[in-house]
Amino acid sequence: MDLLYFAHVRENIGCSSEQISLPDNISDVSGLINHLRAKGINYQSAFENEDIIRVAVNQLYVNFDHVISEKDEIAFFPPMTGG
Amino acid sequence: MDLLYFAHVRENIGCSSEQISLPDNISDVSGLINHLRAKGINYQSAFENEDIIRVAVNQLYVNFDHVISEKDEIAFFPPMTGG
Amino acid sequence: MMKVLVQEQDFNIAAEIADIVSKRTDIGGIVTFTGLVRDFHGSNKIQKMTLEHFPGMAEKQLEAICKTAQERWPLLGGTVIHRYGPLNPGDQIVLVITLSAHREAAFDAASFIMDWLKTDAPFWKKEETLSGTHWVSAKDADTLKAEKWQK
Amino acid sequence: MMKVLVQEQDFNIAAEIADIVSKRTDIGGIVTFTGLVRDFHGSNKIQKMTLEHFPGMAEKQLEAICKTAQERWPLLGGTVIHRYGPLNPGDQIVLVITLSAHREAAFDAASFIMDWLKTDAPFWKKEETLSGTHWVSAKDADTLKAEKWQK
Repeated sequence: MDLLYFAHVRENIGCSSEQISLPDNISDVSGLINHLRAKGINYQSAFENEDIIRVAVNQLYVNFDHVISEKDEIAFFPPMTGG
Repeated sequence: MDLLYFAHVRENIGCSSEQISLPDNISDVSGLINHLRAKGINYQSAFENEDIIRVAVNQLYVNFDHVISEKDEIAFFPPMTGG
Repeated sequence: MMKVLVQEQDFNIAAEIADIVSKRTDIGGIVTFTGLVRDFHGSNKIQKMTLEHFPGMAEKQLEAICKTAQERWPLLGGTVIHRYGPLNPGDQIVLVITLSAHREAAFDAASFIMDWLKTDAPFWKKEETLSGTHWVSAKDADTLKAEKWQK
Repeated sequence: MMKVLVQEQDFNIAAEIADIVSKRTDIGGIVTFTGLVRDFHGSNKIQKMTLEHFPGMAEKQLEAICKTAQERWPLLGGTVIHRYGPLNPGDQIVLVITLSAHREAAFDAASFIMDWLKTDAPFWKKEETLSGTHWVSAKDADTLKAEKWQK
């Protein structure tokens, strides 16, 4: 699956996008975040405070309990500050 | 005193400004309107419906009971439709 | 301070914004309202319009409205231009610009100025339609809009 | 229909208005909001700003916000332009234009679009100050402003 990172999430992780295989036991966004945290200290720091993490699946905002699949594009970023 | 007329008041009376002497027995805008009505049918028609007459004395909006004097500039016009 | 102009000639919004914003870096938001002559008023097709005004008092009233807006909202400046004379459908009538550090103040002040301008600025519209010319009558709706700000 | 642009280059408000208004005579009011980079954020003097965005999703979100505004108010058109990339104090960030027969709809729709854009458009501001760079955090105030329209 495609993962995209923006703003401080991108800076903490150290890359703007990557491809991973979704493990069979992971079914939702929350599970994916936990899986990513296990990849290293940079991910732990990016996802440290879930209150300031927003997620879009295939460019639509979703909650952390949103069900995901291998074909999805998942984007993580902080609350928006447009305008 | 100077009298100014705008919009349909001006058109009904047939002039945009005139000078008159304020009779001694007239002390407010209401009195002036009655005095003007006596001047002819054009004034009667201009001041027929007082609900749609607005008045400014020396370029400030006032009510019909506003006290006036010989030195005042009095303007009569319909409700404003600016903007 | 706000700039007030009562003029017969047309205006250019970009030039008016540049005139008051140019080089300033303390402004967060600019709100503008431009009023245009519409070709329909109710079911009457408008061919032309003439705007009559009370010279001198018009400027004074616009300045008073701007002063009230500046006392009420933290404005960093602004402009009000109101035209008079003959106008055609599509022509610009009025321009209000408000500058503020924050967008809400700029929106509210511009809306306030427009509402008061409809009921308190000494301008009168005469419309020319196929069935003759007539003076536009003041709308109760506009009086109510102006009064809402007194709350 | 409204026009949505997400672009790095600057915009010209007069050209953008002309592009959607030109020759039309059914429009009574045009409201615009222009957002600028301020040189202060709280007590921090801002030297530069960078706007990061989510390409593709940004356009989609702006279009969705415009669609909602058009369903809610009788708009005759409009434009939303949001810039990204490096910006300096005084630079234009965002432009919203709304056209309507009546001024109130144009004001409310422009204000609505701005409120939602602050909280729902995938853009992130990074400020460069004398004490270093930092990402601007979302304001609770903006979330409340966006929520007020759900009433």
